[in-house]
Amino acid sequence: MAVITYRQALHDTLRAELARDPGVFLMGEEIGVFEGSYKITAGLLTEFGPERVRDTPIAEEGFVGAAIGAAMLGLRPVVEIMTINFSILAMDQIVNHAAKIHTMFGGQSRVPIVIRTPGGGGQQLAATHSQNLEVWYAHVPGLKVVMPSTPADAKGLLAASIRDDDPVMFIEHLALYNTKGEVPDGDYVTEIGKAAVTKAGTDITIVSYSRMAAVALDVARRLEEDEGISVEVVDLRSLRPLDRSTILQSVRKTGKAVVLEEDWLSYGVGAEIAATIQEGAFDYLDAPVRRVAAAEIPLPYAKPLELAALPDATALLKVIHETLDATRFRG
Amino acid sequence: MAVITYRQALHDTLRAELARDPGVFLMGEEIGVFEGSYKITAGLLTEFGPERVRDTPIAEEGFVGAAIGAAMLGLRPVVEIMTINFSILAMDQIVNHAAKIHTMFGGQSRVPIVIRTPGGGGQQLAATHSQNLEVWYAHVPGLKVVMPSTPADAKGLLAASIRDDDPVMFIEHLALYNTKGEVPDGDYVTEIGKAAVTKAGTDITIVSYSRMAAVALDVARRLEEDEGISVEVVDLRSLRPLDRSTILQSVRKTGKAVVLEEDWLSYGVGAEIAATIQEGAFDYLDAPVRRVAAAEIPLPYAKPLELAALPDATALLKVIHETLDATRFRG
Amino acid sequence: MPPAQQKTATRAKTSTKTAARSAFPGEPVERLRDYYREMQLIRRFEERASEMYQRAKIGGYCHLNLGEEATIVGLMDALAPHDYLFTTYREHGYAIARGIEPGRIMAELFGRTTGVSKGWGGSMHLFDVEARLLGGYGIVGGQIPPATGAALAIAYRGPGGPDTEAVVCQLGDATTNIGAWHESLNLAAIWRLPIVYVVINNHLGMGTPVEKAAGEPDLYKRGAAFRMPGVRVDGNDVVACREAMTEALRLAREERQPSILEATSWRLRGHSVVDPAKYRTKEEVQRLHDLDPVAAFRKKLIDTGVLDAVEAARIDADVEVQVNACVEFADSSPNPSPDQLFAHAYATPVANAPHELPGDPLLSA
Amino acid sequence: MPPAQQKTATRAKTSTKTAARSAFPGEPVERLRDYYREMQLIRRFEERASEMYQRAKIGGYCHLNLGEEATIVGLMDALAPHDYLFTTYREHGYAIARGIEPGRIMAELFGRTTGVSKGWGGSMHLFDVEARLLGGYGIVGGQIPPATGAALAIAYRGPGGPDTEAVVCQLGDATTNIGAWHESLNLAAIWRLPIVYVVINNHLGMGTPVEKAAGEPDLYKRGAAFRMPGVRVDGNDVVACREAMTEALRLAREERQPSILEATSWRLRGHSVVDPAKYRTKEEVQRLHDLDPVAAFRKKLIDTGVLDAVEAARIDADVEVQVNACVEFADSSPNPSPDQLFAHAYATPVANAPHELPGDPLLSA
Ligand SMILES: Cc1ncc(C[n+]2csc(CCOP(=O)(O)OP(=O)(O)O)c2C)c(N)n1
Ligand SMILES: Cc1ncc(C[n+]2csc(CCOP(=O)(O)OP(=O)(O)O)c2C)c(N)n1
Ligand SMILES: [Mg+2]
Ligand SMILES: [Mg+2]
Repeated sequence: MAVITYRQALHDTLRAELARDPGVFLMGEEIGVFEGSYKITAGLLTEFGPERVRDTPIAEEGFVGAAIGAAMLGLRPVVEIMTINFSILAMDQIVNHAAKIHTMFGGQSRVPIVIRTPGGGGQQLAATHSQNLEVWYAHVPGLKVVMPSTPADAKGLLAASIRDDDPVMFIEHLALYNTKGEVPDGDYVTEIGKAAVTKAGTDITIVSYSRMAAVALDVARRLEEDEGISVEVVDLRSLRPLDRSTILQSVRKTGKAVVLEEDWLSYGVGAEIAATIQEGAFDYLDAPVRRVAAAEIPLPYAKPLELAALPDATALLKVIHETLDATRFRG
Repeated sequence: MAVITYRQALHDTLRAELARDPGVFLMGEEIGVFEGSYKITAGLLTEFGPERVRDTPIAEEGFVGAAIGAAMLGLRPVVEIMTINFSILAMDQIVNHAAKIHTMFGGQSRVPIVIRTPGGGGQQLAATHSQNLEVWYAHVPGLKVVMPSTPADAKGLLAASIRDDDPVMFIEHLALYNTKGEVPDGDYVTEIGKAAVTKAGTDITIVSYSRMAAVALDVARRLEEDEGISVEVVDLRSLRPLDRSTILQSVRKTGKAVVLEEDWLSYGVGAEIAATIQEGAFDYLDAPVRRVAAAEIPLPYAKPLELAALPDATALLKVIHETLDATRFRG
Repeated sequence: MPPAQQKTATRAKTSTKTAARSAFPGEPVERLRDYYREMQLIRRFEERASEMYQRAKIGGYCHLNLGEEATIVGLMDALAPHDYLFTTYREHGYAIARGIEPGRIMAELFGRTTGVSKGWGGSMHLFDVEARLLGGYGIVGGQIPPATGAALAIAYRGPGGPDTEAVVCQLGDATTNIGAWHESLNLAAIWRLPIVYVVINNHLGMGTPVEKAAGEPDLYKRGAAFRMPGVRVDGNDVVACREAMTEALRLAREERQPSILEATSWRLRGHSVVDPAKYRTKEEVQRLHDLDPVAAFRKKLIDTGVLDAVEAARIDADVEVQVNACVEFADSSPNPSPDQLFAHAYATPVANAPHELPGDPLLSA
Repeated sequence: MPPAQQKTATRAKTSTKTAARSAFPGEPVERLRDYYREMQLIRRFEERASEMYQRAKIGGYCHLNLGEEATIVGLMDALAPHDYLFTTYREHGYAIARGIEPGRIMAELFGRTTGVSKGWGGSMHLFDVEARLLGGYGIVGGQIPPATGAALAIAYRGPGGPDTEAVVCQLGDATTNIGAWHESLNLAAIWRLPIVYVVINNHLGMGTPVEKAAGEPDLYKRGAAFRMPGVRVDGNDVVACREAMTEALRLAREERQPSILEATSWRLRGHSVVDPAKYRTKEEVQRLHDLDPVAAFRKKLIDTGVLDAVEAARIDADVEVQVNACVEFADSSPNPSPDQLFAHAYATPVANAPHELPGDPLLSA
């Protein structure tokens, strides 16, 4: 086990998959000569050449669609869309084509494509460059949607996504690239469609994913140390398919749940989690499932406004305490 | 009060608004010479001329964006996108531009644009032409999203949307165009952001919107007549903003709720409704909030498969009974 | 080659060859007759489809190739079996011309399990792996990026040459105004991909004429923004269409030079079977009737002695029998059963994949 | 016209006019000095912005106009006050050249309430109603359809003429490969809209050269797909830029003929302030240094006697004072307060509009 960054884990996995399978190739804006906006592909052009590390013009709809066609002929394109905000321009190809082709043609074709793209706010990139749009993709049958929160899952889920024969939205987070963690050596694949209990606990469950899952884990540890509250943390990892049983198992044990998500509250990922819990663990719930999410406003540039709009540890702590108090819980 | 179709109500309102305000104009594919794919704009080209009833090339991103620019200069474009499935191609202009411009520029600009587009399945239009994507738009701050289920609301909400200074997604339903209902004469405006209780009841609440709200109302009446069960029906009408208090008021009274929606279950509109209810009416709920939604699969063409995938009155009845039984309710 | 064609190939008569030779230099009479038979087959298939739609055997949207028969037969005859084809939703004729058993196409329109897409796609979404028809697509412009990507896959696998694969991407005139077209042509140009973009210019979108929608109505010139060559051909001339496509494919295969091929024709009926085309004048309708490419080709073959009236009538009768058989095959084929709803959900099985029906509880076993 | 310019306008000396006249036929020396002052102002503003970014006074993305000063000053001088301007995220210089008080621009970069967008937009999203700068936009190509629509609104309101409004839509070379560009140009062409698409060809996307990204690297020719005329001008020649834009605007105003104007220049630094531009060779960097349009123009003005070294130095000193004032103004301006988070949520108030902060219960009062 080596301790490396989330960025390094992604880079190493791309490199390993390129070496393993000649049908795997990378496509995207500025991933070659420029080495990627966030340097995930640094050095790969030199190592694998322009056919396999292909710089594209700025044409998201065009090159994502091209990757789909290449995948239909049996190649395994791994596309980088610079940020999820730009994936909107490729959405017709992703949703009306990649997600439909296998089913709509009666199973005759497969679309083994991976779309890597980072989301997330908090870097003062303002309203159009800070969005968390994963719930849109999570809603679409035919897609698989994964969002690793640790370097290990970044490696394991990326390998699984590249080897999967369905279109996978592999959603990263700008603020995770420099985070570090232990990563298993060698070939390491994480099953798509399974959530992870990243910390066991008995008093309350926090359900989260991506960067917020890291925040949740941190808060959980603090609560245990400082206040002796035993918090269980569920990291969804996969939004489609959604691992409902792992969530419900945890809440049936703790009887209380809070969702921490970075997207906008209404119709966000947390809505599905809360809806799932109240249906699947109704008789076990001691208090309503609360959601800690972003304020519903296009994210402002100015730092004080951005900070006010985004969820954080403080807001999570507040809601955990309110939830415990609602059940007259004494830690 | 005249009894007219949903189509007629839309047509008459567009005509009235064109006559009322010279700044209002229509744009879209085949809305003029062809009179609209669904004939909502029939006759308007002849009456108002090509400047105000403007046929566009097939370029959703381009002409929706053009409408946004025209709106920034003070005009009030009403854009028709032939079906919501094609709105995906304009999504960058809708979400990254129309929804952001007012807030991102510190309130200096307004985007009074209405985007009319029908969604819905059930006509054997297959996977790419039968989607219900409203939840994507409902998730986006800066937009207003309305979905009338009756001819009266079609009139009242369309007038309100055209006179509103924010971008409004006005989502219609293919299967509603020929439905009839009473429509108030003269100038009639329905407030955006308010749900309607279309039938009062005391035993259980059905929350729905668009075509499914009509199905819900029908089922509610039958249950009352046939089984003496008193069902309250809440028609959301507006998905953003969402009228949570009207939903909660109803459920606090009935203690039970079922959501009927035509979109895919996971991360659909119903998820937010269920999440809202369990948080806002937790102590009043006698049973979990169940959701009746579409099967999570790209919609097949063949009729037997399409029927199996879409929610209907039978599925709703089943879930209502299961919910009542769960609370040992005797009608 | 469709079974339909092989049949007549044997019936050639040398006596007629001379007259034919002058009208159709270098064309074997058998081939000309096969062209006629295939054009007639597409014509009658589409007319029966329209009938079946009226009788509610077919649902959804249904777009016909009426008026495009010569274009389709000519263009498709230039493709090698290993070439890939991507089309729009107006593709029944292309599927027939690619040699797919017409009964399986009609069955798809009927939504039956014996259909080319097993009833999942319907009229707009015909797909067949063996025929390398990689799909009809209903989103305008949607097929263009994937077709371009298929060409990228071919280029990824090796250099060009006379026997290499190529991609043909068919689209309509009004589709040249959408962004995906521009982005795709640019990719094909800078990456030198083996693809031919065939623009079927039937002069209308749904009701919008080309010159009202396109800043450059000479559509074959629109490749100028990418230094991509283009040619225009008379879509009512089956031989000219084949020749033009043959050259475009040669460019794609041997020089990896993508190009635009515009074929002009006239849509004989409405945009889809439900469109009465009220926006057309009586004169226009009459003019179109006179331009009917199938009738014109039939007459020319008889005038030049390639066919005599009896043979022509026999071909028509054979086609009639064949199309009736298609309808019977389709109508007697089974409907997919609801329990198959999730049969094609994912290519790679995955944990927790949803399989609930409307009204099922979450996590139904 | 920016206050910066008026100041020097008074200082003209007739003695220098003759020499200047030969080098800059017909150009009043005052104007040439004003051009230099404004180019220098943009230069120093950008250099200070870069500094402030390093000192964390500015966040997010920050793209500079270094190397594009002559282009911006020349192009913008051709606009009438009633013309509308839409730009990319690389727009500080345009805002300055439109006459917006530079302090308000720096304040926006600092995210302060006194900024042109009240701190909501930042570097990529400058907006000012009075100056008719209708926004900098961060989505590549995103500004093109709205700019086209602004031109549609002008056309909707009345016929063209010498004094009518027009729209200028600025974009980068790499942006000519995106679909929104194609769709918008087509709309402008078929509807004959009063707009000029100015392509700032700085020869690079982020690190990708034009010829690797564009099938037709002569970008001014890409209007061919819409029968739209285009011209290319040397972006380092301030007077040539003004002249070319003046003619393009005349076409737009008087003939309602949209057109493309390509201005070539060289990006002197990285794509944004955080890009070290490793992909550039030492030679390349040196070559760019020699091409610096501000230094070149300064030298030419001195060589031709439009400026003497003392005056030039005085202008530089004035600009230094002005830019320092910008930074002070920005730094001493207030930050927006969090309770203003929903101040600009909707233009028309609406029932049940969300106003919860993270962690608030639903329906917080
Ligand atoms: C993105 C998108 N926009 C609009 C439509 C609706 N539509 C279907 S066909 C069509 C006209 C296409 O005309 P053309 O490209 O000339 O092809 P033709 O139908 O004439 O063969 C339109 C507007 C669609 N299917 N997809
Ligand atoms: C739709 C979209 N795709 C990608 C990006 C990321 N991006 C920002 S600027 C840029 C390069 C643009 O180059 P060019 O158009 O030449 O303008 P320049 O930066 O050179 O002024 C890219 C790829 C974006 N902002 N939007
Ligand atoms: Mg056409
Ligand atoms: Mg550039």
